[in-house]
Amino acid sequence: MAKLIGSIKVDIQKCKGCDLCVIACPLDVIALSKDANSKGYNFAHMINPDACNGCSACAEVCPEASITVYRVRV
Amino acid sequence: MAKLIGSIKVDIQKCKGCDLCVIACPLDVIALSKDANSKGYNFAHMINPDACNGCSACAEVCPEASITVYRVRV
Amino acid sequence: MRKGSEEIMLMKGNEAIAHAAIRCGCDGYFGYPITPQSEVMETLMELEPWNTTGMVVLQAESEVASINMVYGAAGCGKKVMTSSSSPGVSLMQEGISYMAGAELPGVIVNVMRGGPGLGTIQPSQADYFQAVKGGGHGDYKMPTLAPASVQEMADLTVLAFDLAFKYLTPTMLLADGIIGQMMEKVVLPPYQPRLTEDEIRAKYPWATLGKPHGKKPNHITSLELLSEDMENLNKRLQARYRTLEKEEVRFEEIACEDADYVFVAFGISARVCQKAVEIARSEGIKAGLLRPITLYPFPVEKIKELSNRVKGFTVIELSAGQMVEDVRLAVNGKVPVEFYGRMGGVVPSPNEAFNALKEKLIQ
Amino acid sequence: MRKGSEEIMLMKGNEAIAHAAIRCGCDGYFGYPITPQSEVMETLMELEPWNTTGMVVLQAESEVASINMVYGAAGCGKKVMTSSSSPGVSLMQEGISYMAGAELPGVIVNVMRGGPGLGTIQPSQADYFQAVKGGGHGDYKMPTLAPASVQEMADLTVLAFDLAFKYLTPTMLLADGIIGQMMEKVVLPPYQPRLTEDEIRAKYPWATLGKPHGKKPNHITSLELLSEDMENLNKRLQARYRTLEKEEVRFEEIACEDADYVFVAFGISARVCQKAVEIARSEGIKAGLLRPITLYPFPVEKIKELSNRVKGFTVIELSAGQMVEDVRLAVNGKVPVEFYGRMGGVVPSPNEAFNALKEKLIQ
Amino acid sequence: MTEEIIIAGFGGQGVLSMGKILAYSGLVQGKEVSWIPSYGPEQRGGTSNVTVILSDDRISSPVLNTYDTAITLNQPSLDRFESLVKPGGTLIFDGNGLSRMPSRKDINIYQINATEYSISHNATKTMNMLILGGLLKVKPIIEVDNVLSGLKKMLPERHHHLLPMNEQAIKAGMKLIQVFTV
Amino acid sequence: MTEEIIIAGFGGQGVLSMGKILAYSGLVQGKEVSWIPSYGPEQRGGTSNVTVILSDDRISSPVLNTYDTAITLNQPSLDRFESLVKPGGTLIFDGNGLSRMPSRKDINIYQINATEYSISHNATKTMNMLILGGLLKVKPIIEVDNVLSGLKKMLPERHHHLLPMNEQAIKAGMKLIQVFTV
Amino acid sequence: MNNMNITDIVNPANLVYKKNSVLNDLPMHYCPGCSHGVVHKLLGDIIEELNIQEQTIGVAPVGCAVFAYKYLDIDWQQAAHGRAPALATAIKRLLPDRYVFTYQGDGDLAAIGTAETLHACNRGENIVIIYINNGIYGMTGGQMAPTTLLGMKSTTSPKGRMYERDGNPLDMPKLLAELDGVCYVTRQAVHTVGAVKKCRRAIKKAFEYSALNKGTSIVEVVSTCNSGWKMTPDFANRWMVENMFSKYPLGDIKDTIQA
Amino acid sequence: MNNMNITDIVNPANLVYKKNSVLNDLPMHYCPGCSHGVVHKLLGDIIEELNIQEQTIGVAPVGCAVFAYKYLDIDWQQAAHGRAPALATAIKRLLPDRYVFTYQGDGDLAAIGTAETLHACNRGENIVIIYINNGIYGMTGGQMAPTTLLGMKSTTSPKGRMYERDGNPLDMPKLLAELDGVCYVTRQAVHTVGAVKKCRRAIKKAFEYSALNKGTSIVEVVSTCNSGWKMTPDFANRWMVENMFSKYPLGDIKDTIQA
Ligand SMILES: Cc1ncc(C[n+]2csc(CCOP(=O)(O)OP(=O)(O)O)c2C)c(N)n1
Ligand SMILES: Cc1ncc(C[n+]2csc(CCOP(=O)(O)OP(=O)(O)O)c2C)c(N)n1
Ligand code: SF4
Ligand code: SF4
Ligand code: SF4
Ligand code: SF4
Ligand code: SF4
Ligand code: SF4
Ligand SMILES: [Mg+2]
Ligand SMILES: [Mg+2]
Repeated sequence: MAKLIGSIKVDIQKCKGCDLCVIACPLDVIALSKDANSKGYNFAHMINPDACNGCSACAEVCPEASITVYRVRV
Repeated sequence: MAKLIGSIKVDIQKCKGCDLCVIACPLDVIALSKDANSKGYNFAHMINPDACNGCSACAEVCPEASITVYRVRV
Repeated sequence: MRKGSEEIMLMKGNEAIAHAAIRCGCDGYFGYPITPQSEVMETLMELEPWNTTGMVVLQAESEVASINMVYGAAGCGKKVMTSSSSPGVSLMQEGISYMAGAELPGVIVNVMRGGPGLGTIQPSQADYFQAVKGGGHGDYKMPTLAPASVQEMADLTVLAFDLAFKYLTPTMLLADGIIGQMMEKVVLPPYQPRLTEDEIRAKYPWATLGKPHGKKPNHITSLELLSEDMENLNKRLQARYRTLEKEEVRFEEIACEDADYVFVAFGISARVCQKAVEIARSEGIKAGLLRPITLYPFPVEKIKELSNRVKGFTVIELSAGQMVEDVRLAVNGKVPVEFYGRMGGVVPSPNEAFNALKEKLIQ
Repeated sequence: MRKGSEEIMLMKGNEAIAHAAIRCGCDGYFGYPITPQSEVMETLMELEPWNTTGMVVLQAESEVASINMVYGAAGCGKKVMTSSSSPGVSLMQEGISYMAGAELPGVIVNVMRGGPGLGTIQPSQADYFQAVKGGGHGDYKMPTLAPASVQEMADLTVLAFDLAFKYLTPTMLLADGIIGQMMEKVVLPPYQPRLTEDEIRAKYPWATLGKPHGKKPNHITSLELLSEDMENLNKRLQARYRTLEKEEVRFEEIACEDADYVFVAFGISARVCQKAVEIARSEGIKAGLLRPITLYPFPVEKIKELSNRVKGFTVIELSAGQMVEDVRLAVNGKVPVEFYGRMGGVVPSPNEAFNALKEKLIQ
Repeated sequence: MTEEIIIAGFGGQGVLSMGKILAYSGLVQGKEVSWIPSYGPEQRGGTSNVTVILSDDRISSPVLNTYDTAITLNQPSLDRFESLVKPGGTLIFDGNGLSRMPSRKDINIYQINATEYSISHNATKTMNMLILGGLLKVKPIIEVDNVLSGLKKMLPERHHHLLPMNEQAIKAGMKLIQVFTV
Repeated sequence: MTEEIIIAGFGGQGVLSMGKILAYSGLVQGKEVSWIPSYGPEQRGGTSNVTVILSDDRISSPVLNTYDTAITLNQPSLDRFESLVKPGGTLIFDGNGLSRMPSRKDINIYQINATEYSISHNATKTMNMLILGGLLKVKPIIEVDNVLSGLKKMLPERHHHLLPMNEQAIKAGMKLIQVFTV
Repeated sequence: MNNMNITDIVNPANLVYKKNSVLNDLPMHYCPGCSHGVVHKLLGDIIEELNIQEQTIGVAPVGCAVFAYKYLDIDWQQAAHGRAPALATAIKRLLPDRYVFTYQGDGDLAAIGTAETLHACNRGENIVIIYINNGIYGMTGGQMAPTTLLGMKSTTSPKGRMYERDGNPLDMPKLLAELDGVCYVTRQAVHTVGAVKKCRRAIKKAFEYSALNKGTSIVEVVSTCNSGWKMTPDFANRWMVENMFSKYPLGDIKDTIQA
Repeated sequence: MNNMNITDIVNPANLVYKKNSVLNDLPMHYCPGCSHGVVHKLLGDIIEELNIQEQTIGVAPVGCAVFAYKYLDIDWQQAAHGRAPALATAIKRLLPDRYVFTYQGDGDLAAIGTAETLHACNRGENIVIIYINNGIYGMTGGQMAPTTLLGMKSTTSPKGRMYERDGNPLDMPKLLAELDGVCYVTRQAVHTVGAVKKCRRAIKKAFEYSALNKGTSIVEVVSTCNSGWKMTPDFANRWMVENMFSKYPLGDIKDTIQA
């Protein structure tokens, strides 16, 4: 069976750490980082990159359009 | 059989000769006079006073409230 | 300015505005009825310019809507106008301030009536302050033209558009009920075609017509987050006002060369004073009349100059005294400046004006 | 004025207005949010005066609605107010003119921000002309009070109501963003009970509370069909304005007794100038400050008097120069009147004010 | 030459259009003209008036306090304007329904019973032309031909067939007008 | 004595309330006080600052161009206000996330790593009290008791149980602050 | 023939209809046959009948009825164009036991006053709104109103209202009836005796409801403006029946109290 | 585990979601998690998809979205508070082949701009109205809006909106749907992936319809204002689902084109 594997790229300077992508991700790929960006926001990053299937849920709900999603069928 | 007989009094200075009472009267009691009041209006008056039954239709529709109606049952 | 057929017509001042607007290539009119100027829109609706020049004429739901429609259309580089009378113009003050802040051209006609409040529909000049000092909020100035005849209702409509676009500013035609309602002879301005979109893009590159490919988008706005930026916008505006004050002052002098006493009056009051000058001269008093055509920019230099050679000024207005302050500021104490006015819609007679001169200034 | 508990509190200028209104027996507030004054309504909603004094507080759908609610309530002899900031106050101009024409008391607070247009929310004083010359149509004047501290935000709110009812006129509290937003110490005015209906009927027999049996009805209106009648209304108003000008001028003089040079400034600018006076004195320049508290009526006589003994005036405003015209009108050419201003929300520093004095006037 | 005229009457009496015809006629005759109506709600049911100035020179003030000629078509108008005629000037009044007649001795007064005439001749539409005729009779400021051209200018094409009727009315008015002696 | 202070940082860092506590404390201590916030949308996500003046005399201008003391809680604030400290004045900064350190030599500079401390001690709510403690250590303009009374005045009754915690934070801040040498 | 002569009949004892005492004797400035007069009369009737002359405060519009305050012997305020509901809101809030009503034209209520009207209704102010819909701006000389019918001529639609330019006629009461704050909306007319009587009852109900503090009551009166329409009063009435009533059908639109 | 590493995947060839090109790179000034950002993104998506970037003119409101013009790379005008529909009316009348849309908050559209909105819709202006209903005045710090729910707290209703004082929340799109001039009214949200996708389709439809000259299209987006509501973005979303949707149910309200 073909499997979808994905990955996201977060523009961490634009991210405001709103947590909405974290909640939207069905596979718990994302979390907010302990580090802050130059605006003081704890940005989103993948904590579980291997689980990502590139479904784009996180990107769809991101208010800052700061997530780019990639996906390959393997 | 009891009969209703009526009469109206027109305040000819307030009357503006709009003709609405003339049209409203079911018994063709009223007409506009050839004479004009001090504002230049041809005021309403009874031309057929005996026909009036005091139904008040004329008074109800008069925009100037210039008609008073009297009625007796005889 | 006058070309083409020089047909002399007879019409109301309000009608002349409508005709002149169509002829000078106006793109749109947005307005709401109010006496004594409803004939402006009525004439436009009668003339149906959408069938000829393509001009849009729309009755808005209010004066607030009208002025904001003018804002929107002006933002597209279009030549647009509205007209109203005093209470309606008060409702436009926010919009006018926005236009000033966004540097948008547009013509606002105020055919003034007696105030304050609902007042009367009779003629007045008591919105002078509102027009020239700033009825809306913030530091802005608005070129303000004061027609004194039906001919000028037409001519100054054209000029108002020219100034509006030259200085990117809302511009006011400040008339009064009489000039709006009276009929006089008029030769209408020649037809000018409306600008094409390409012409607009070329002349007014700031216009929002849709952003061309690869170019930066245009933004019509009066907002700045940082006060420093907002101050810069204000400095730009103030610089423009200084140019206006230098270049665009217009007035008419009548019998001022040898005058000992000068009336200062605009609009219908100037017409009244013109007769008062005749009366004065017939009584051997050397009177003259200075009639500001631009109320802003005000003929400050002219008055300064006159104040060096006349014995005094009499200002006649249909108000409690508004323009007289600008006369006093210009005269700066050199000679007496007296005032006579009637209020609430009453128009003084030429005799009254003459008496004011005689009693307040000469005796 | 101060009685009762003299508790010293710390609060924002906007909050002080709300507290003062409740305490002086205000019957109603109608307003629409806008920065930098939203705390006025917010504080009222927090304080819930309807549970204590019975005061009504209502958020309206717009500033146009607010001012017309004020009109309606004022017509019933009630002590009512609204507050807004520059763009919102522009929208009230028709309503204010109506109140003036209908001779209705009421308080309008304008916590000015930088214009024109949407501008900035930073402090400004560029609505001076709008307030004192007449932003609305027609010949009216509006008592205009300029608080320069949080304490005055409270005190002048009370005074504004007093003037409004004494002269039957809309009255403006003209503050700026800083005075509205800053916290300072304040002693709030003592509680005054709201008037009962019987008291209103006795004091304000014109109020529309329902026509008592056998009496003539009351009409609140600004309409007159005949210009002669409208002129009479205007004459009545003008007479009242002359009284105001005679009786109600208020100002503060700081170090003017021996001054060679006098700053004229109001509101936050006056606070800045006060420090500039200190700087000047420390450099051996005899500077003083005249701070108009009433912008209308303007302290004309005081300035005339000063102009006989000082070498010049420097006017500092958060605008392109508005009050300076009134200073010039009062000085009438006797000594130089110089101006320095910042625009669009920028506040000059004491040093800038001092330099303006030194460079423009003294050198 | 300058002629300053006020015409006043009830709203419905065609006062404004009478003034307009006069103004258009003046235009045709090459004069400077000005026409100022009383405007506004007082027209509604109330009285209405119009000031017309015809002049060979540029008209300075279109606003006047006294008139060379006053034409009054009802009592309130007569009461208001009789006193505003310049000494030596002219007053023309319609006698219909008057309870008080004019009384000045220093002006020329003419009566024209145009209302009565036009009702009895079933020609109320041309009543104002009657009066105009009367005016031109006693004050021939405009040539009748120019009045007709003026009327033509003013009326939409579709009403031009009415012109002969109006010419007749002018002529009738010239006959109808009478000197009135106080 | 007059002390003119600016406090600046991100919107969420409690800058305004720190200023408020200072102002209330001044009130308790019988001083004249003024407190001016930066207000408006720049607060949203952006930086925010507050000017506090404490004085024994009537305060003339509450608007200042230079300050006796600046407290900066992030890079933009440090960049903006370092230069506005009067020569000989005081700068207190939180070192969290800074890429450029203060560099003036004519003022007294102190570092207080309140952000770091409060995160590691799970006490972000009292971070501003830490800094206040630091300020009072190097500039004892207000007595600590008066700060606590000021806080009490400012807080609604239901929050008064938090006072001891705040007192502790002040004391911790007094220890945390360090001289910073350029 | 009867055996009484007129002077016998014209006798206080036989009086069956007379002008109510709330309507003043001043002649009204309206054009002959204008519906405003009839509605004024009905308001006077109701105020007299409910005996609330001393508790009633009217708010007059800008429009032909601007002088309404001269004709009904009660306290009145004259509002800026379109703002009557804002005035009435404040009056009623400050004097909750008074009867407060606005009297507005279609230009006043449905054009410039849209926001004030809608929001007073949405807040459920306990006031009465009398809405005279004559499909035109009467006062200013017959310009198009939001209510002007398609094809109907006015001075600003000399060839008739056009959908493409001007949109469809606006039925505000129908919209307002959707608001929870509104308890009673009815559409009436005054062109016949029957209509006048119904309209009187509707106005009475509206005043009675407004005392119940259940929200706003709106009585629309579809009216004629014979001057603006350039018709005789009688013809205007007939034109109204034939043309206005299909767009503005008479009858109750909402009644949450009775229902 | 798969046998690709991240750098293999993160490769233009594998791109499935990226920011559209109409949305600028400028960071937006909105609070973290604010719905405005999502709607801006969707507008950019649609303008890109329909390839109308050069024909589109936006009108920004006064409200938190006042700076919308900084974020979408098209021509924009910034309107006075509430007046965006008046601007859009004039723009569209003068440039009938352009796509003109307003972007308005609930204070802007449903309070101060009531009249301009209602009349633009009644005239059937061929524009799109994007209506962000977050039940509060975000920009000015969280005051009550006409749309604020009963009991909902705001800085001007600190104990919650009260029916007696403030009336019921106002559902403008429902009212506007009654007008003949309006062809499409829909209510959407952007709190979940599904909602975002639906909302994108609705906005696309509205733009497409506006080119048909069949009247006004309105897309309401029921939104959160986590700052004004004083909630985290996630909690605000959940609160919205539980509380806002019953008063403002999602879905199409009117569609005269499809129907
Ligand atoms: C702010 C303002 N705008 C316009 C006017 C002019 N005006 C007076 S009445 C009116 C409309 C009247 O129409 P309507 O409300 O339908 O009343 P009607 O006269 O038909 O009874 C207008 C536009 C005004 N007085 N004030
Ligand atoms: C005439 C005017 N009144 C008031 C304001 C202040 N103001 C700015 S935005 C706003 C309301 C914003 O609320 P909303 O429209 O719901 O937009 P949001 O910020 O919630 O997106 C107000 C009242 C203004 N700028 N102009
Ligand atoms: S949704 Fe976007 S802004 Fe929010 S945390 Fe995720 S990446 Fe950051
Ligand atoms: S693309 Fe899907 S699976 Fe991957 S992080 Fe985003 S939401 Fe999670
Ligand atoms: S009372 Fe009846 S019958 Fe008599 S005149 Fe009037 S309508 Fe006619
Ligand atoms: S209805 Fe009244 S005003 Fe009209 S004609 Fe009859 S009496 Fe006269
Ligand atoms: S213009 Fe129309 S509404 Fe006004 S009074 Fe005349 S008929 Fe009535
Ligand atoms: S205040 Fe509310 S609407 Fe405004 S940006 Fe923040 S969350 Fe969004
Ligand atoms: Mg009407
Ligand atoms: Mg909102």
